[in-house]
Amino acid sequence: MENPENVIEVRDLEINFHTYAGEVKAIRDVSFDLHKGETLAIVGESGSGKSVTTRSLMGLLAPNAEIKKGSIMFHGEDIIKKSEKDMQHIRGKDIAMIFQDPMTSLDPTMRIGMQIAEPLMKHKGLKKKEAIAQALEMLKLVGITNPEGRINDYPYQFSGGMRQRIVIAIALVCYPEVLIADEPTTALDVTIQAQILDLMKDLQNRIDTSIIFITHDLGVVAGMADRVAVMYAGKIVEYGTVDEIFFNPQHPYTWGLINSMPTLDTASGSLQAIPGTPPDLLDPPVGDAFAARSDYAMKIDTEKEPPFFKVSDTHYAATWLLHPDAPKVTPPAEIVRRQKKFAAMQKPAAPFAKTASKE
Amino acid sequence: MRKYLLKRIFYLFLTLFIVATATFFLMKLMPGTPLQNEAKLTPSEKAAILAQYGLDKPVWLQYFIYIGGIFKGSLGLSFQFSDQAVSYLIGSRMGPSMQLGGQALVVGIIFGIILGAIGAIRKDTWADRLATILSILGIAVPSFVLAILLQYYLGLKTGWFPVAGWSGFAYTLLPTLALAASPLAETARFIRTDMVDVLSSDYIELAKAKGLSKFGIVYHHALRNSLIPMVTLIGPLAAALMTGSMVVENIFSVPGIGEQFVKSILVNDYPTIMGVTIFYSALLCLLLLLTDIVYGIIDPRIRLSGNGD
Amino acid sequence: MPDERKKILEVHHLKQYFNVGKKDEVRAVDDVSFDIYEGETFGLVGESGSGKTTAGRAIIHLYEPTDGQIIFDGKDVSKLHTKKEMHEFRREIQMIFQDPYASLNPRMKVKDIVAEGIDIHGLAKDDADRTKQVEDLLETVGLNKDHSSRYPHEFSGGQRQRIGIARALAVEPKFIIADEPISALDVSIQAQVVNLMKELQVKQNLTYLFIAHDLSMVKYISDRIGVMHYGKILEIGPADEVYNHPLHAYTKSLISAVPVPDPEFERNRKQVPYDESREMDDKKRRMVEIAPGHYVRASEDEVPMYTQRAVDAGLVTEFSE
Amino acid sequence: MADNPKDIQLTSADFAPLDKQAGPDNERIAAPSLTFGQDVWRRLKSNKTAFTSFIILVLMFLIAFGGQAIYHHDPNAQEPKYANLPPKIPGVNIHGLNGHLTQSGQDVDAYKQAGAGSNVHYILGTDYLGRDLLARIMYGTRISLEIALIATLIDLTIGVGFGIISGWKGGRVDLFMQRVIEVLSSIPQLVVMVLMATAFTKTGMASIIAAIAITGWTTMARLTRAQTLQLKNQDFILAARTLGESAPKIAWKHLLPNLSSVIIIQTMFTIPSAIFFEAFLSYIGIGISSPQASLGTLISDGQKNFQFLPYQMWYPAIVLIILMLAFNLLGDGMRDAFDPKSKR
Amino acid sequence: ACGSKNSSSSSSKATANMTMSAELPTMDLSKSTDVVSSDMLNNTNEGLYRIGKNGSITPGIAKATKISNGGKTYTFTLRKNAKWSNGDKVTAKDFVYGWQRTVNPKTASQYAYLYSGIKNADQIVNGKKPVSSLGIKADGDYKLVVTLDKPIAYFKKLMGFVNFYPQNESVAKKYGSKYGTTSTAMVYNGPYKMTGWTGTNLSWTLKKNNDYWDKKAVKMDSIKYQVVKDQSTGLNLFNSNKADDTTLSSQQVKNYKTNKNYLVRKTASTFYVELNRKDSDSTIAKAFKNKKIRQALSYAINRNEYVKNTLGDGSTVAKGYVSQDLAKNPKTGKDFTDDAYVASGVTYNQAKAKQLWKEGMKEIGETKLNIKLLSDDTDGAKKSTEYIQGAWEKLPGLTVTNQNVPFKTRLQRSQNGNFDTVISAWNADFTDPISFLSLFTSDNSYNNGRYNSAEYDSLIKKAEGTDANNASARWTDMVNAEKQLMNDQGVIPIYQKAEAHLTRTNLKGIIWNTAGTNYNLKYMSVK
Ligand SMILES: Nc1ncnc2c1ncn2[C@@H]1O[C@H](COP(=O)(O)OP(=O)(O)OP(=O)(O)O)[C@@H](O)[C@H]1O
Ligand SMILES: Nc1ncnc2c1ncn2[C@@H]1O[C@H](COP(=O)(O)OP(=O)(O)OP(=O)(O)O)[C@@H](O)[C@H]1O
Ligand SMILES: [Mg+2]
Ligand SMILES: [Mg+2]
Repeated sequence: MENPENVIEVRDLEINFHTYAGEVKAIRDVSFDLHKGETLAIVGESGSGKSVTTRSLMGLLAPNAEIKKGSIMFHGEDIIKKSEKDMQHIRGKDIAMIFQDPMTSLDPTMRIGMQIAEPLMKHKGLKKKEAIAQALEMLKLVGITNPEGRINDYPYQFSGGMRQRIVIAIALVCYPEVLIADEPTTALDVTIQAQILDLMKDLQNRIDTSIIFITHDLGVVAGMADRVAVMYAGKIVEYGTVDEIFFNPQHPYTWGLINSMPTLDTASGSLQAIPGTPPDLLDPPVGDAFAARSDYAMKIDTEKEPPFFKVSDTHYAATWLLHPDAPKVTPPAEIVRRQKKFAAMQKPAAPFAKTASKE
Repeated sequence: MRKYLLKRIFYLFLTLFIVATATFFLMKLMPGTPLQNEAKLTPSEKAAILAQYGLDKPVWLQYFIYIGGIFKGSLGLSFQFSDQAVSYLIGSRMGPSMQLGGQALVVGIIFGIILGAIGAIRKDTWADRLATILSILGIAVPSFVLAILLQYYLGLKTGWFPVAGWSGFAYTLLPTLALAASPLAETARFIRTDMVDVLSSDYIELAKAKGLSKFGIVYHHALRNSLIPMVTLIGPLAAALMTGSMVVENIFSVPGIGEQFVKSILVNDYPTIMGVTIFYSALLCLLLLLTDIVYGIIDPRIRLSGNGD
Repeated sequence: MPDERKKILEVHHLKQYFNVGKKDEVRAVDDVSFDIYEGETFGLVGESGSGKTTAGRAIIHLYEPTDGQIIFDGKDVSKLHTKKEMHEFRREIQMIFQDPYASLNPRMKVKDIVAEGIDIHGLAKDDADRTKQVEDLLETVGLNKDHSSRYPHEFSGGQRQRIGIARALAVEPKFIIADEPISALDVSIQAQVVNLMKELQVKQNLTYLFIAHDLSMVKYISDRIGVMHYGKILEIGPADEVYNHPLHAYTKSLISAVPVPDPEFERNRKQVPYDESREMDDKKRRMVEIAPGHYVRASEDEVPMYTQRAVDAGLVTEFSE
Repeated sequence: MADNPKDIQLTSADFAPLDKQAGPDNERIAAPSLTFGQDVWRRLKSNKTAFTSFIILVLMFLIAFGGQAIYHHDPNAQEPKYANLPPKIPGVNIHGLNGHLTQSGQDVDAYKQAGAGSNVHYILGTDYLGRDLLARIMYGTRISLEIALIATLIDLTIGVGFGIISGWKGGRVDLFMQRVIEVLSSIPQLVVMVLMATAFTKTGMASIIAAIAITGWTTMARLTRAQTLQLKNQDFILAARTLGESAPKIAWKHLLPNLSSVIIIQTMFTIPSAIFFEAFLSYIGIGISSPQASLGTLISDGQKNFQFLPYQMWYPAIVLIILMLAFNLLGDGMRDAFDPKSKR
Repeated sequence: ACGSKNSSSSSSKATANMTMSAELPTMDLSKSTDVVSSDMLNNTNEGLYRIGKNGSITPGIAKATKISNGGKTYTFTLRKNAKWSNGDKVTAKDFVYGWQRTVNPKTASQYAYLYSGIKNADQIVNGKKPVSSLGIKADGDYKLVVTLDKPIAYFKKLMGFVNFYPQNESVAKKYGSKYGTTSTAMVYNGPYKMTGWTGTNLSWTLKKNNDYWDKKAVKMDSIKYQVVKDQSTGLNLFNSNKADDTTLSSQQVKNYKTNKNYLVRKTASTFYVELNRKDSDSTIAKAFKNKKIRQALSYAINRNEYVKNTLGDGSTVAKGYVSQDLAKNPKTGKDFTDDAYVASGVTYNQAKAKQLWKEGMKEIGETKLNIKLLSDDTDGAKKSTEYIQGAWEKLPGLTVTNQNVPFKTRLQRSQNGNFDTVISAWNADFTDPISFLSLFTSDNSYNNGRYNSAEYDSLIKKAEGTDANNASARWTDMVNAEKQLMNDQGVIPIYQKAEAHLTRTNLKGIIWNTAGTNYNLKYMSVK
């Protein structure tokens, strides 16, 4: 399965947390690839394991975490096996990260210029002066007006959106190969969010990094992602290109997600909520973890874990509904509508579908 | 900023005024006079002597004279040291106390920070536990016990340090050590708690994600952020060191103000007690004010105008 | 088109300033007027810090308004002087909070949280009645009675929010202020709460002031929408109209920024920038009814421009003026 | 990924739709239900240091308050002829526990010297009046703990009450109350002590407690005020207000329970500092008056003979140190246990 | 800083390091009230006489003395070679100035009462007469005439007391209110000069005074003083050779009793219990008026055991109310306490105590008595109260509550009669039994327990009046008075205070007196 196009290959990852109540099985057999230059979005409910997955890529798991199984290959080497020292050379340089809350992720007592320059000094061995000069460039790049005048300011002197730009500048200052953005805009207003997202897209084009983008806002995913992985209860339940996920979803959970959002067209009537709450990962249910909340659950779902069924070369989903013997079900109306649209999109320009999505 | 400062200074004087008034009247309630050998004087002799100290006047008049005196920098005459001005007494005894307090503060804070940082970085390891126990011992061992142990073992038994007295830097070492224990402990505990908090904050996470080494994270981010709130501790700590040194000064025969304060209490030298009380209060208030100002200056997040509560 | 429906809440020129007279004076709510009709949902949207929460809290009388009038059910709220009147008011108007973690006392059991209002207003005959009411309420919000003896920290965000709703419902209010009740929740859970609120509205004839910054959700749940910015309401109108044909430039910009879960749409999305300095000139502005029931905060010279926009959008015919 | 998922052989029964009612409960909470107290207790138990401290404290309380039921020696019974005898435990022949002393450089049997019969033995020796040191340490610990407990009670009533009112009322009331605290905390505790000693005409328990009562609660008041300021804008307090709850009830039902962690932690630090304050007063001679004894008086008495009768200082000092360590470590542990950040 | 390591190295300089347990509060001769200042002043200044060994009167500035007018006029001839350390001559005017300054109410001297008996002194102190009317006149530079109101038997001894030393007017005027507040704001005419005292610090030095008229007799070059309040510190300093003299605490005494440097210095200070005959509680007053009860309380105290085991600081069992080593029979040379010894007043006999107690209680018709024992809150006082409480409570039906209060409070309460029993202490100002005995005359304000005996009063009156010039008759009067007091058990003496010292044996020639100015270091030397 080794593919030179893949920057990162995650295989069979299993991560547990030791807690007083027992083992929290936070990541349960997760595999995925990150292609060069793409944006991979990971969506899923709170607690589904998005952050833990990406943190394992950085080697920044909490002390009570234990990687039970699996590998994370980066440039042919397994990150899991690397020492803390080696990881320090990768973090910030090859793999960088943007966190959710711009208000708290900057050191309140350090001038922002220095905060941006820090990775340069660490990884590129630059002198402070040179590093600050480059930091200034970076500030310009992320669209801070009057960067010369602001490079010596402290974080509290910036608004939330500005701070998030600075956080992005820090992440990008070493031109990392992989950028992990863990809900980078959740704390921001929609208008600012739109600006930040545009900025990220723009920067990605310039420095050609691969992005793993975590969010639970499907709208954001639709705008940002090339490919999407849907996580539920510590597992990836479906992955595919953004069009495939939005217009031809297969997993009932993905249906539920899309269905529970009002869109421009959802005029009235009621939203299709996913009932209940996600399972407790202390004691994950047997079979399909989503069964308890699914309208389409079948007996087998409570007995056996569904494997991935291939939908297309790029699209897989782990639901028994795709088993050839499974009865055909009608997805919710909204999904049917989307699938129709998908079919329409496929027919005339099937060969271009993929390129189109790449812009 | 100016307005804030003026307000603070006004409050400072208000506080001192209340303290002065309160202590004055409370002291008036206490028995005792400047008479050393009261047991041997006749009443008329006593009256004559009291008149010399102005103690024959009505209390309210004494009060106004006293408060008026404070504004002129006079705190009255000591009962214990005849004819010695309390202000002179305080002035001449302040030096050694300040020196010891200052040295102990520096020693305590430096080692406290080290101990606290080790505890926080190695949280929940044996190193943490050791640092915790060490620092708590600093508070748990009474200073008079620690002082006599130091004097006996490091002074007398080994002869490394002078046993007691006050004539040169060497004489300050043991008292400094004895005094430093509690600021060390408090600093260590403060830093540890604070740093544990800081280390779990988002910006430390970001620093980790930058690929900084553990040392880099602690040195560039965690330490600075824990040290800034530490400033708020230094004010009271410094004040406590000046007042708390009485035991140590007593044991090491240091001519300090703390030692004198206790003596004044034991011999009912009210002018000195009042004087020292006002002096302590002034010192404490001033240190707290300074602390706040310094805090405002060094913490970029806080602007003085903003925390005028 | 004069509205025949009953106004349950009238807000007239409400001002809520903080730290009045100090250097850090904040005009959190600055001359805001709007009405809410019985049985409807009024959505209030706006950026963070625009004063939505403050407005909500001022209405429920958690703050003493700096200026203006709040008339609830025909009574001026600031004139409720007796304890009894205030008590009554507190029963009729309730609030649901944004943060499901901060809004439940972590040291109280769910049943005591839900029953708090029942206890205060003495709505239960006896203990058994109290328990029954609590259980009914929990069932109403989709939880079961086993949950009543647990503590808040054991629940997920959505469940907590439903507990908060049960608490508000316990005193059988007429009017509920929901301050961003879903912003802290997962998308899939948001729908649960929104559906529940809609359901309750019908069943119990509730009126909502629904505060949010998520425009799509507001549009979905609201009958009318008010758009707030810098403590002022810039535009009020029927939800569909405001969403589909915004008149004010700020509303336009806000709506253009809302991400839509449709990759195709997103690929073609254009964000409309907004120049805030326009609001900052010293012109006198007031709410002007541009189209029926559709108000925009405008100065006299801007009115024609907005009218034109309304005409372009087909909201009014040219002659309606 | 799955090699050939389509090959998995399944029967049509497997695909039968699941009965919603019989299916798994989707609102289930798997974790056992823990009250706040249980949760704290659990975390405390898992913190070995804190738990050991807790056990030690319980033991010390038991011994201090109930020990005399087992060790029937009057702490005030004098036997001047047996003054200053070192510890002697029958059958133990370790220097320091066998009744021998080093006097003027010579090892002497102090018991023989004092003419004590072979049946006379004091486990921890005697003091200058020939009183049983073990009994006195037990008694002293009790007095020290009593002082600490009363100080704590005052802390709780005055400090917490003051803090809550100050924080809740805000504005002018708060400003005034803050000034009161400021003034009180800028008078040295020692001065207050002296004043109290005079007011009560003698030093002792009452004056020490009064001194602590006047100045000791300010920290508690500060902490509760700060916490109240934070809490009062919390949504659950606002919710209670919108329901029409009265201020005292809010304080009782909502503030206090949520302040409890701060209060308990601070208490863990108030207790040792009160014990310590008393010890310090004893050293300078204005502590508990005889024949009452506290750890402080015992240590400061012992301290004077430290070079010759080290046991007279060490034993009470060790008790004090253990007490201080235990309270502080327990306090630390409590803080960790109460702190939701360290929730695991 | 720490110069001569060991004073025994008798190289070029003779130095010694002494310790003091309290600060030096003043060097003003008129204002000295405490032992530290009186010791320092006694060695840096000199009056008409210097008190030598065993209270003997040795020459000072006075070369010759003439007593006339029935002991009411003293004419002193002063030596011409006496000089102040600033070079001025010591003249009769200096005495006149010094004395007048002390009695001047403006000076507020607290020892002016010692002048009582000198002509007009009392009136001057009370502001009724001008200072100049004091009975002291300079007749030229070297002749001094003192007039008394009545003969004072111990007048010469008084002259060795620092408050009667001469003072240099020009220096006193120059420094004004600063006079005597530092070692430099003072002038010296004694064996030593003081240096290094800032007025508030804890160390200073006595240096040989080269202007002293008898400087040949002075062997020490310097004597350093360090205030050490903690006795362990003192011992540690001694053991590290940083001090040549230190006082010992009881436990230290126990361990150093056999040390060659061990030395006990008795003081003219007796600790005794007073029983309040005017107690507000009539039962207690009644009880204390009963002699058997008073005696029972005395017999109950095992002074030996207490002094040895509990106090252990070198103090001795009181032989009576007047202290030992204070005064000797002018004829036989026997100590006053031997002449006036009444065994029953100070012995321990538990059986007898119980018996007397029972009888006494029966006489007053009570079975139970509840009394309070008042004392200071110092260490020693606490020990005493604890001990006495323990001892008394062995008497059937007696319960004792201890009250340890600050010194001044204790004084106030004793004087106001606000006590049941109180442990008091008295220390003599000068080496004469009258300094003790005058206290228990019925009208004395310090007779706290209100002991009232006409016999006693008349004996004291005789000793101070008619027999004042007759040494042996006066002696007999005083002995009888003491016996009377003891037979009545007017007070219950407990112990005589002593200081246990470690004083390096190579320090010679230190003269110690139990009363007045304790130390005379003029002849001190190191071997
Ligand atoms: N340190 C930890 N100890 C115990 N459990 C943990 C720890 N960190 C994460 N978990 C658990 O692992 C699971 C996955 O957490 P994760 O943070 O990856 O979720 P997420 O998908 O990022 O959610 P969110 O959208 O809320 O950020 C959750 O059930 C969480 O409770
Ligand atoms: N008690 C207060 N004291 C001072 N300023 C306040 C207070 N409450 C709110 N403000 C300020 O008033 C403004 C409006 O705040 P408000 O909370 O109403 O905004 P919001 O629209 O609810 O924002 P968000 O979407 O972030 O909840 C903000 O600038 C805020 O800082
Ligand atoms: Mg996450
Ligand atoms: Mg808000």
